[in-house]
Amino acid sequence: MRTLRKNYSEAADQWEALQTSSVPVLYVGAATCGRAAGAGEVIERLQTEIRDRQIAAQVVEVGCLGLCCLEPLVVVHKPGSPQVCYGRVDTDRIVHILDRYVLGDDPCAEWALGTMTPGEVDSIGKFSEHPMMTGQVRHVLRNCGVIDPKDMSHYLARDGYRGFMKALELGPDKTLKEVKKAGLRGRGGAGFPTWQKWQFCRTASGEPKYVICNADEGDPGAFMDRSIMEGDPYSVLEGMAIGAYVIGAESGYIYVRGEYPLAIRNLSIAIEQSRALGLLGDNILDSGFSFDLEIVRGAGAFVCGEETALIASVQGDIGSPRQRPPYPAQAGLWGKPTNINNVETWSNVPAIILRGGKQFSGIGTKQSKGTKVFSLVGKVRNTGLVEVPMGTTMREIVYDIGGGPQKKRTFKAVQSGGPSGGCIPAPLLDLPIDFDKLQEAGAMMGSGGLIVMDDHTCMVDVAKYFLAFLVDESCGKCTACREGVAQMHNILVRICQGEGRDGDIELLEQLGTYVKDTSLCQLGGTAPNPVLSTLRYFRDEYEAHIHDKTCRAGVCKSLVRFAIDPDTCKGCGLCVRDCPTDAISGEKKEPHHIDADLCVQCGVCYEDCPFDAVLVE
Amino acid sequence: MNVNSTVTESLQSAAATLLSEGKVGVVIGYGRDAGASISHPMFIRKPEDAERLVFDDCCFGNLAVYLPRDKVRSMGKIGIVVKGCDLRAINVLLREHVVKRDDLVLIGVPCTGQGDPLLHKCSVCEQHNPEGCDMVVGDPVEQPAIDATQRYKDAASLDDKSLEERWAFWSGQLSKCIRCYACRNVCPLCYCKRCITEKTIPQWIDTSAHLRGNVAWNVARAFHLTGRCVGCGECERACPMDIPLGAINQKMAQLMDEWYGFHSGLSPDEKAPFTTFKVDDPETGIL
Amino acid sequence: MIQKAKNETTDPSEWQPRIVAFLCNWCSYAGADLAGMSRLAYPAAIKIVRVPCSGRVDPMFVIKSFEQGADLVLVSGCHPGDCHYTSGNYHARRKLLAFRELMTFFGIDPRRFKISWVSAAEGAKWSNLVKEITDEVKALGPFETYSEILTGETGP
Amino acid sequence: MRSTNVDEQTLYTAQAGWLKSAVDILQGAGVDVMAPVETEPGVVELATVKSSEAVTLDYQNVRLPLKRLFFPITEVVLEFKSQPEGDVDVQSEPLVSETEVVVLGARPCGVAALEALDKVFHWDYDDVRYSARRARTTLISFACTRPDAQCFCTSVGGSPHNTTQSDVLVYLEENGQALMQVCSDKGAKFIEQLRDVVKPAPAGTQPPAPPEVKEKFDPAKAKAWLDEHFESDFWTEVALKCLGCGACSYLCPTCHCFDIVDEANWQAGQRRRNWDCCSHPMFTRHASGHNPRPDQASRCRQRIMHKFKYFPERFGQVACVGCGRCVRACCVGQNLVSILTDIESKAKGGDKADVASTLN
Amino acid sequence: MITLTIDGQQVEVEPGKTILDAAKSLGKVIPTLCYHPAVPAAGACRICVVEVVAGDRPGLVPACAYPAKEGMDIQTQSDRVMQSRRMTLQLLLARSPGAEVIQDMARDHGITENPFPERAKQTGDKSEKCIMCGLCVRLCQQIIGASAICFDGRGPDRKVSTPYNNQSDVCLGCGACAFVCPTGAIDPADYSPSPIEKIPNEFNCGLDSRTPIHIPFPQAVPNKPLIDRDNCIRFKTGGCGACETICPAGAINYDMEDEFVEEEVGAIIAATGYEIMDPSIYEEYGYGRYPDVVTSLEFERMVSASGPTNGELTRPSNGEPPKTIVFLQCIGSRREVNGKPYCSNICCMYTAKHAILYKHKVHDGQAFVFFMDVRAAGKNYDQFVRRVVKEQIATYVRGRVSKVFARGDKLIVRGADTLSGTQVEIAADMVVLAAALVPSSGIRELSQKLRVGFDEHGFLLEAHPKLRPVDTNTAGVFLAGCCHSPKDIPESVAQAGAAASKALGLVCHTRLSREPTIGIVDESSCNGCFECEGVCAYGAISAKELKDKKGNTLATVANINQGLCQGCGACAATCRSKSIEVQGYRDDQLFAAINAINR
Repeated sequence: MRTLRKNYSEAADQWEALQTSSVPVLYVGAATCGRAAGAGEVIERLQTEIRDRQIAAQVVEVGCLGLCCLEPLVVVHKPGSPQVCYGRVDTDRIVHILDRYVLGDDPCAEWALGTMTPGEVDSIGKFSEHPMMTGQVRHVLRNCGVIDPKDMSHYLARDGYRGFMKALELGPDKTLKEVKKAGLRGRGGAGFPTWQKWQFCRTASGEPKYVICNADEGDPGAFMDRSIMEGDPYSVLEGMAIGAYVIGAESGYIYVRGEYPLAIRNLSIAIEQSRALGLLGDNILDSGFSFDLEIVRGAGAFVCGEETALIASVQGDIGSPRQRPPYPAQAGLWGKPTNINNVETWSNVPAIILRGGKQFSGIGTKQSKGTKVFSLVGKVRNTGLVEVPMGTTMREIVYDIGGGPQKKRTFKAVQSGGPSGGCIPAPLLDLPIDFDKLQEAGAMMGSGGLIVMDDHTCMVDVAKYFLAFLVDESCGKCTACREGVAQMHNILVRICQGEGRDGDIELLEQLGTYVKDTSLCQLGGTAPNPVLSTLRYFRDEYEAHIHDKTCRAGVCKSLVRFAIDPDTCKGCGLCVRDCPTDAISGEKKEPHHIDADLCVQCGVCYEDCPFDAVLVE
Repeated sequence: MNVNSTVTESLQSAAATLLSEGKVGVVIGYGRDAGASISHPMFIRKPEDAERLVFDDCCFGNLAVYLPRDKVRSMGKIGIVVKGCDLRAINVLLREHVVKRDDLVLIGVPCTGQGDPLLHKCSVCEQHNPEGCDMVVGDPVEQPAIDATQRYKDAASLDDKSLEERWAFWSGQLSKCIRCYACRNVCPLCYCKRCITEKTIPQWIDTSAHLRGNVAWNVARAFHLTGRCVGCGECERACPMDIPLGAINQKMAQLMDEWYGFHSGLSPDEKAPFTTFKVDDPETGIL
Repeated sequence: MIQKAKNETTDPSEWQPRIVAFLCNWCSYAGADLAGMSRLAYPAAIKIVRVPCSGRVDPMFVIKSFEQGADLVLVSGCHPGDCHYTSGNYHARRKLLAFRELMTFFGIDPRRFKISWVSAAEGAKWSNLVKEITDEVKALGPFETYSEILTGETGP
Repeated sequence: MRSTNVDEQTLYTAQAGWLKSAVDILQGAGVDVMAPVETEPGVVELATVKSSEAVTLDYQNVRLPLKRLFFPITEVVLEFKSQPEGDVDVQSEPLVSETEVVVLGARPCGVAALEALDKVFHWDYDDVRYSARRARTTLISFACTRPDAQCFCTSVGGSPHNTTQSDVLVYLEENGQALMQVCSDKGAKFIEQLRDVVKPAPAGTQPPAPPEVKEKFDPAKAKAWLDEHFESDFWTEVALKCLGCGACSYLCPTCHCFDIVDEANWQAGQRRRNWDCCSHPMFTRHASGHNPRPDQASRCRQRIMHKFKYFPERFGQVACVGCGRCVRACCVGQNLVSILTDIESKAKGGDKADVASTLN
Repeated sequence: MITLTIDGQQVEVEPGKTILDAAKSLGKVIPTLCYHPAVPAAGACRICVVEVVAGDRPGLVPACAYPAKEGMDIQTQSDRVMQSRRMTLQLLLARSPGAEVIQDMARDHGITENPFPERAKQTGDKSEKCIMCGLCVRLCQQIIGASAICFDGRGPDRKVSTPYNNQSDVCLGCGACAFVCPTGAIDPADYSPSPIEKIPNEFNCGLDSRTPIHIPFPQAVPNKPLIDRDNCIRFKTGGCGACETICPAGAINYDMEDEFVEEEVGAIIAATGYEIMDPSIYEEYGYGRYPDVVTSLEFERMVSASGPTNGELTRPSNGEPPKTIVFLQCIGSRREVNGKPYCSNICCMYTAKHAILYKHKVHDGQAFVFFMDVRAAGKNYDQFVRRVVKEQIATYVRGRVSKVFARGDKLIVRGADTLSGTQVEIAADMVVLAAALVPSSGIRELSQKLRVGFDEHGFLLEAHPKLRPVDTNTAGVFLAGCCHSPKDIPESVAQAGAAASKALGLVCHTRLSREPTIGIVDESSCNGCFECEGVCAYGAISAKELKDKKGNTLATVANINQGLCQGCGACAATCRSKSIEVQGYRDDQLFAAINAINR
């Protein structure tokens, strides 16, 4: 077996050279999230500056570090100094940083988030001690934002593909054992033990076999997979190669939604480079094992995240799920045994093999091992990608990492698991997060989306929102999902419009149970979750909507009248400025007044008021 | 008399060869006596006698008539000189299993016609060069295009008459019949061991030469030759009372031609019209 | 001499033709039988000779009938395709039609020889047919052509 | 009915137009007149005439032999009829009508043949019909003026001017006149009837010399061979090409074989005597199926033997008058004369088989 | 084998079978909509859900698509199941208010009201029938292989469509989609470029349609399906093959060819039955013009429980029960001009029966019978008809009908009541024509093959109407039933019994006695020309060599096989030398017969 020693040493040299570069190196988070925040312009400006001013500095585009609320992020590594991470770096700030820190000695501590490598710079604290980073264990995301995802030597230098090579040495049985030892469970939502899944497929009869990476990340507010693919595509490929080796598959597909062009680009480059190195293709490293990969772009159907629908889509059919069994492990792609795992799962695998399952299983709870990457969004101060060990409580995530609700709002609930998941109310904030606990609470891990909601969030509206999404995304194949979810949505719409009637709640519960029970696939099977879990914890909100025709959160416009509390109003005029219909009037420093005739209940004032003087009546 | 010397010479040598090689026991051909008005049938059994064979324009006889005869058959394999027209009779005999092809060596003679003036049958003959013979002596002759409308002219001239006129004609002609049966006996196809006229118990045909018997006989004769007669004309030539029997045969041949497209004796494999049928055969005049 | 029968002495107006009819056993004979059973009357001038099949009829039977003084001869069989013996009537059709032509050629009145197809179910057709041909032969009168030669006195 | 004595012969001359007068006179006397008539182109037969205009004198010989007038091709012998009670009423055909018949223009050979027939029909049984017909018939022969190559009357004791059995022999002259030689009483009667146009010939009148007919064989010599050669390959050879068609016999003036048939139905019938022919296989076939003359050789032999051996032995003359009809009629070129000359040469030169082969 | 429990009953099924299969084998009925045995199951409609109680992941699973597993405990009627079904039906009702099958099912499931608003309120289409079960799409793609139709849109907007909503060029026009559609929602005519021709179900007089593969009729022998190749997609295009896919016995074989089966038999019984004449030639009765004018045979099918309407009697025009019905007798029968002069024999009786059946179906209906005279000559027949008259099951009107015409949605039957001498008019909902019985088509060909005569109407002829009514003139061929003449069942059964015993009487002997009428060859005169062989229809003539004592062949003559010869005499007529005589029809016998004219 070839060992690629030369390649590794070269990679190590390159990495070392980068780390010990004689010129400053600027790492810019250029994942999609960063670009959305302006990283592209920053890079452009940076390069222009460097070129025009002939600054001796190097720019490296890296993936996402996960601090979305602070994007764009730039890490500056001056020779002899630790790496310093800066947040919210716009085109102005980067020039300042260049001038002040790169060319000067002022580390711009006011923008710095922390130092990322040992050593001290001024008063800048450690990046790992940044509130958003404390409590995180970057296992999956270890390379994200650190390496150049287009440069394979970075990956190799950080022990890339060593897990795969180890697997090839161990042989499939032992490799599988390691996965089993690790206790890795699928990160796509259901949490099925990965080793077992592999085992099924491995022992299933039928040739050839396939492995598929489910990268059809469709939950609103979830972007873990995207970040991984953009920031560390190699780990996905390596994980798949290991899985394929265990299962006995010779080809694999990565089903990426078409909305992720950067992920597709980076994956494609990674595949090309891996092939070039002989890590994909025929007779990999003379081991006798052959494996290659192909990227399939999905057309953005949520349901295609369901594995049978995904397979149908890969086959070129309409992405509709089919009844299981047979499971894909028996009859999947082209009717052959197929193993599907999601991006994060695959990405977990190389480290498990390289470092041993034991190391992995040392993290987490009894039933849920390792870490989980969450995308923390919603009414919370720090949003972004967080990777925490299983068993971390929701409170830790929301309050410690997320920084708690914004303004002076009160936390209301966190929606976990995306549209198919459920909400976890404040009383359950101390729930340690793992697959089973979330399930018990009526939510689910899902792929890891966490949406934080505060007292300005109407739970009925939230349920309506998610159901509207699901109605749209239902494939329409089975009656339960197609009709049932639509009817549930109808009822929610009705309720939100103040037309709720007695029995609607019961009907929703009935329907919800029915849809859950009767649907063909897990899209339908989990679709009622937003309704059922909000009903479970916020039944009073429903009742208020139906009986009192009020929406306390002030969201459901038909049920809301806004008024300004003259006692609290300071007359700051913020609301006047933002009101789209000029319904608010009042002298500065005097309590303002809302003209109910003009008010369209948009709620902007309610959201804007720094003094919470806008009341919902 | 107009001896065809080329044919005659080849014929003689062919016959001599056949006989000397033992391929045949007899060669039936024509000979000519001095002063005779016709060339008569001749049976050659020795090679040296072959030089007596001739072929000229007076070889009227249809030698096929001898083929069914026991005496001739007992001589061994038969070499027979055949004109195209004679061959048709032989084809019928073959078709009717009277002779076996293997028992025959057919010595074809190209023939431009017999008689001076030419016999009618020769003027409408399309078999100047006999086909399907074992050998042909002499050079092929030109086959002139025939005037098909003349083929049945004797019958046609009578067809033009009214029913009464025809009866007048035929009752007169048939009244002459003396029931010598020469017509039958010279016919190569009248090989019956027992002619219908010889059948008693019951008596099919009155043998007396009164018109009743004569009509019955001639009707029977004509009918038994329908679809079989090859038009060699020997019956008419033999009739001592000069009854125009050929016209009758022509009439029936014409019918077979028109109704079934059938010409007798063109092949030994043909099916006689009265031994076969088509579902859509002509059916006019049936109630 | 062969008897010239009663015809000669009879008053022409009361003259009854003699018709010989050869009927196949399965169709025409049964058809005639049906006519009888159905009480369909038809002229008695017709004398039926039953034969197994029209194909059994040798055309010389026709001559024989004329010789016996028939004024008209009829041969009747099954309709084409219906022959009890598959094809007897097809053979009969060829022979008898050719024979009629031969008769015609000799000047023997073909109207004296009829061929018909009458099925076992066609009692009425039979009855009508006999009526028609009887009427026709009555109009034609005695078969002079043949009665003249019946005596056998003509000849060379 | 032998011919009258030559010594008593009387010659008469008939003036031109005598034939017309003769027909008219005989008609007037109620006599059936038969004379040569051209019945169809080139064919002359004896036929009843009402006037002399129908008569032709331009003929070599009539097609059918004269015998048919006395021995018809077919004749009713008797008639029978069933009676109501089941009896059968049998009637002999009324004998031949007694109407007198005068035949004008028979040829001497044909008439001479009657000599042989007379013997047969008066042999062991007197054939009444034949006799009656003979009795009522007066035969006025016309001397033969143009014998042809097939004629051989002289070989069998005849001549173009043979008077045997003729009642009158007429020598036609080119100017329409004729010389008549009365040969019998009937002839005399005929002359008497024609007395207005026929006058006794001037004394010394002699009949003209007959045209030459070459004598081709000697029947006596032939008979000598025949006497010895009932069994001979010669017959096989002779018969080889013979088709047995019977034309020779039917046209032969002396052949007299006949067949008796009954033609009847359930009501009535006739017994008939019809010409027959020993050349036909059926002629001798027994009811058992056995045929004593099973092949054409035996039948051909019979014909020769009968004419030239059996008949002379029985009746003292050959049954052949040399008219040549058989030679002319044969469609395969069989020639009685050459058969007999072959036989004669055989008789002379011993029994040499190869001689016969020339007959082929 | 897999053992599982369904509703407490154990059942064994082969691996690969579904719960539905297992339930079926127990005779349990689980409602289905999107399921068709010919099409791979999709489990889309969810109506067939059953509850897995134990033995697998508990919960509701679709019976049609869920494989049976060892040890499964299944409940098909549990509360959970029934709630689910009811909910499914309510949802489908809202979705597809026009689907009758859903309405019926909902009724059967005790659903009286629906909490869900009809979607039709949005679409405005109350007649929506499609329940999006996708059976048609799956069939077209997976079975027919045409992929002419597909789904368009997602979720509630899903609809069955063609690519780009255009006419589908790949549509074969087979109509299979319409055939399998549980709700009758799809009409291929909407998108097919080729006309859709339904295959009329012959047995039901074309009142409904059938599939290319079909069992001809319920009592068919053998009771097995056959493929109508002219209509089968497989034979037309090479596609489909559904029947082969689903046939558990593997009995479908497209390569089988029709074959001629040759059997040597000793007797043949013709029992080809009858058809009824097409009464549309009589314009006055309006058959073919008015859908509510039907023939008696059509009526028979309509009231049959196995008929096209499952025994429900409705007017073809509007599906309402006919409150007034008029039966017309002697349509075409007993009609000299332009009809059949014979009596069809069975119409009087079946019309009386039909009147009774009608009353069973439409209790408050009124039946009239127009008749010429009632012919009820059979055991208990007259009593039967009298009962119909006496119990006023039908009103018998003696007379003929002159015209049937439409007025509004009624058919006016105008006829004469000859007993009262008045003209009557009846406003009827349905008119039943007792059309004349005629022999089955093809009887002519059959008769020619059997060499049996037939009468002017095509009925096969018996050998003798009184003495041999079962025999034919061809030995060994017998008649039974309506191929001989119109007959009712007892008569047909009696004749069939007689025919069977006649046939048995023939074949039970070791020797066959036959007519002595056969041909005999006179070997002494036979020429051996074998012209006789050419005319012999039976191949009875062969060559025979005559030999002398030494074994030399003297002659080859014809020889007639006495077993084969039927005695037609064609050979005798053909023989020129008159060497063949037919015994019983010898020449001398015939001549004697000819001679008899002189008597």
